[in-house]
Amino acid sequence: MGVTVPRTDKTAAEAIRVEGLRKSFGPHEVLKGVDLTAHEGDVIAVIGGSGSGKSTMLRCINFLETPSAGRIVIAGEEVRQRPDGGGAADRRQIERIRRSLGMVFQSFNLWTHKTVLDNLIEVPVHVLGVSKAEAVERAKTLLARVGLAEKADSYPAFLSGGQQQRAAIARALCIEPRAMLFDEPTSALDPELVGEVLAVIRGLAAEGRTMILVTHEMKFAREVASHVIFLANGQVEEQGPPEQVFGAPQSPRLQQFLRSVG
Amino acid sequence: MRGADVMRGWLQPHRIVLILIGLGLVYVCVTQMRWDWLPKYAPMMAEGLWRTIWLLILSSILGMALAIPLGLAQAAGPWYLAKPAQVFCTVIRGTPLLLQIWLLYYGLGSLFPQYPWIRESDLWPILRQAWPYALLALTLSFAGYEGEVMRGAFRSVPRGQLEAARAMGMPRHLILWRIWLPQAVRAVLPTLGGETVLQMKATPLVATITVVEIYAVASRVRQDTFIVYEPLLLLALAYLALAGLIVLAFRWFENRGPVRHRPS
Amino acid sequence: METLHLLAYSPPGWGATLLAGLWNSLLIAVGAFGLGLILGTLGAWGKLHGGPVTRDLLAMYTTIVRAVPELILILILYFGVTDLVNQILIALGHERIQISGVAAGIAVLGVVQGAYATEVLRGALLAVPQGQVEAAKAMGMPPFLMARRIIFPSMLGLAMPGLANLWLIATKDTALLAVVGFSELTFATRQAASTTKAFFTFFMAAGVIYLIITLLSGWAFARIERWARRGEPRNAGG
Amino acid sequence: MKKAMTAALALSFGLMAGVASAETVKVGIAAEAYPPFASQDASGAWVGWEVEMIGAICAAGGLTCEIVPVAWDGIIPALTAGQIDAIMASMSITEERMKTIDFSDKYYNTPTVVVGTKGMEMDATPEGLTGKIIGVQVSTVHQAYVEKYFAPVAAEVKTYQTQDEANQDLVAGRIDAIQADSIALDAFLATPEGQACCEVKGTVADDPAVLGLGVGVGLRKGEDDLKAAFNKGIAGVLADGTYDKVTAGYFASSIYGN
Repeated sequence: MGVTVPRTDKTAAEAIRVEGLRKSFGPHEVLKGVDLTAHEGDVIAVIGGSGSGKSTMLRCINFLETPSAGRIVIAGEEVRQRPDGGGAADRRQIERIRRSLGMVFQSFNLWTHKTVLDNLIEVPVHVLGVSKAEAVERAKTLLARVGLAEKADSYPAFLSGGQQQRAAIARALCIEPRAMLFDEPTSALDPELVGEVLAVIRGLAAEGRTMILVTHEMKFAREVASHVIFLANGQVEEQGPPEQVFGAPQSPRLQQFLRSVG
Repeated sequence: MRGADVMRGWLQPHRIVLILIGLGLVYVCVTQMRWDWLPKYAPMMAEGLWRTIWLLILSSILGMALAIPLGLAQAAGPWYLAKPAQVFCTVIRGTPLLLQIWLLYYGLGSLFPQYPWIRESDLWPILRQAWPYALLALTLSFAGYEGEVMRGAFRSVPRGQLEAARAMGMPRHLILWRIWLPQAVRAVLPTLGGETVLQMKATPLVATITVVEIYAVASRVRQDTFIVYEPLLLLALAYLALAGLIVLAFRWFENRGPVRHRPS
Repeated sequence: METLHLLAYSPPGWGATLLAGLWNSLLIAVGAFGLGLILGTLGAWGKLHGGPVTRDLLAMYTTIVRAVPELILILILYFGVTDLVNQILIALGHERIQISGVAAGIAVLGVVQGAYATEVLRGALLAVPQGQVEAAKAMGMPPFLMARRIIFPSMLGLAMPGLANLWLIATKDTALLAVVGFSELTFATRQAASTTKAFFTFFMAAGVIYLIITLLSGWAFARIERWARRGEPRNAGG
Repeated sequence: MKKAMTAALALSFGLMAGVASAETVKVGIAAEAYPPFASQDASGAWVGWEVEMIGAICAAGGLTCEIVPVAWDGIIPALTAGQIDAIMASMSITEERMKTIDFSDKYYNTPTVVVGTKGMEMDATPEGLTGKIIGVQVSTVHQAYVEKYFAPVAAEVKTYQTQDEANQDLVAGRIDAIQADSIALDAFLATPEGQACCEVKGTVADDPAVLGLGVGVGLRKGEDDLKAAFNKGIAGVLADGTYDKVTAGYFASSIYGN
């Protein structure tokens, strides 16, 4: 299924490719064969109603959920899976691949027993072997970028939701990922805090970072995405450039969905 | 899980193997160990078991009756009631029961010769026996632990419910009796079974002050016959069965209570 | 009381003997608590991630140990385990070994503590928010590092009240070793009391010592818990 | 974590492997005080006639001995389980015990008496003790004797972990009489409490099948070398006068018996 979007640079290298992804929870099949390709510099927005499988799809990309079937290829390297479908076959490979994908969660998931700064330097220092001074310096730069320089020594629980999510984005950036995965990054936030987080994501998009963004913010998706995918019932119902998907929706399902989110 | 599901849950292949191994062990225990003492001591053991049971039941009921005012005093009482109650609970919970039992039995006993009138009083036939001290020590211990639990339970009842009752002009004792206490008791009910098992586990300590309950009988068998493991194994089995009965009894009791709708 | 001089440190006071008993009690309590933590960690891990056989065996272990009085377990393990170890050694052609009272006490109480610790740690492990683990996974943390740097620290605060309780049980359970004649604090107290007939003085003194241990460790555990929960907003204690 | 586990294992094995050198004989005594034979003084040291005698007999038998206090209640299992190698805890040589363990020759033998509350009408016969509450130390020959002769007529027989506790309950008035070794009870009657409350009511009729053939060293069956060494030690202290010298420090006359 070729992706033909004007803003997508097809000549750029492939960053993420998903092929024939299926996922069942018990008897319930959530994903029924999803394909998706993100090239370097793509910003792909995934939209759809609740239960459409968009979060599950995102979590299958870095194997937080184990796909029931299908292939995941990150930067040309396929994730080797156990033949019985029990997950990634090679723990070291999946760990290395995960470190090339920065994930941002709906509920932030900052480590509550560590200060913001310690959250940022945890993986660089203890997994990547970066020197502590270097990691701290880099973390401080990133915190300044997301506007949290003065919160470095606070514990996450003492921050507002918006501040926590900005810190979580900075944490994901700390491992210098090739691509970013956003799992509904603003849906746990109070409405007045959404803007500050979107501003940070907008900045990252403008930098040309590769991103897959699962979101409910239609206006934002239309603004930053290079490509939009509408999931319904575990399948890609419709996709295309944002102007097309939002401006001239083809399928009745998408039309109804866009009316309902207004 | 009900009926067939329960059976299927139990009869997984590894369970069957484990059960067979268990039955094998039981068979070895029955055939290879010495049980010839059993007929002679069985009546004594039954009597001892009965003594354990009534000590447990009586001390739990009395202890709980004492725990309610102790908890209430700490949760809502004026300081001159709250403080002593708190000290009592701390002291009971902070010292070994064995020490408390010995203090009550031998400590008080050492005072009798100094105060001859004690032996002339009408209470002497009771005071000279060991079980009142055992019962007292177990009761105070249970009261100390449960007093702490009740304090939390009284505090856990939402303030708003009490305010609603007050707003409707309910008198204080009625609020306590009809609103506060029932909810507090219901809050501790799920943990009470476990607490009673703990109380059961404390009962053998009274054997050290000459109360002949089931542990004392088993010790007696060991001392008479020099058979060590068999009486202890039987004893462990008896306590396991007793613990099982306690848990079942409380579950039955809980299910009979009003149905509670708990979030999640 | 006219018998207070019996508490003096040196003879005719029994102070030194009581303190030696206290030292034994603390040694066993610390050892048993530590052994219990090790067994509890293994047990909790086994209950959550072990195979069906492991889980069934662990369920039997925790059920039996928590339903049978400690005193009986102490007697069974005290006589039985020593006997078993020696029979195995002799069968293998070795000499009998002497299992010291302290080692036996630690082993016995440690096994009991392990059963309770299994449940405490299992509960705490289950209570660690899944998101904390996922965030670490998503960043490619290896399992052992994740256990050490993320899971263990965040379960510490949750496990602390249960562990504090276990420690208090450990200190008080050492008194049960008095019944097998091991010279810990309660036994030393009884020895002193029955020799001098000053029952009240000695039992009270021992009670005060236990109480001091309880209060001190309560204070220490509260501090550790506050430290372990340093990342959480101070919601009303209690 | 792995390191901590290894350390803990090493520590526990280190503690357990307080492996005694083969020559050291672990002599078990009752951990509970049994004056004047064995009790602890205020400094925690063990003192008494039997404690001195252990030293003397071991020396004369060419043994290196170490005293290990064990709960009286579990002293025979402790011997058979190998926690101790010998029992010297005023344990009478009886048929019943011979089924489980072995004994050396006797090293003392004293009569058995009944002590009761002053002024209370009783003697050391079943008739005299009818309706009385009798206290006795658990797993002793005295318990066996009381069960056989007095239990059918007594109001109650109470058993105690230690003789001291039985004495204490007699002082408190919870029981009317106790039966025990005459020496042990003499020592009790010499204390102010004993003097104030109680007196000897008489010596019980002898029954060697129950009361035994005197006090000997309890040994595991089949350890004949050790038994021979203890017998040699006992004979030695009797022959060279050590026995009488030690005894003179505690008692007015010999307690070896006939």
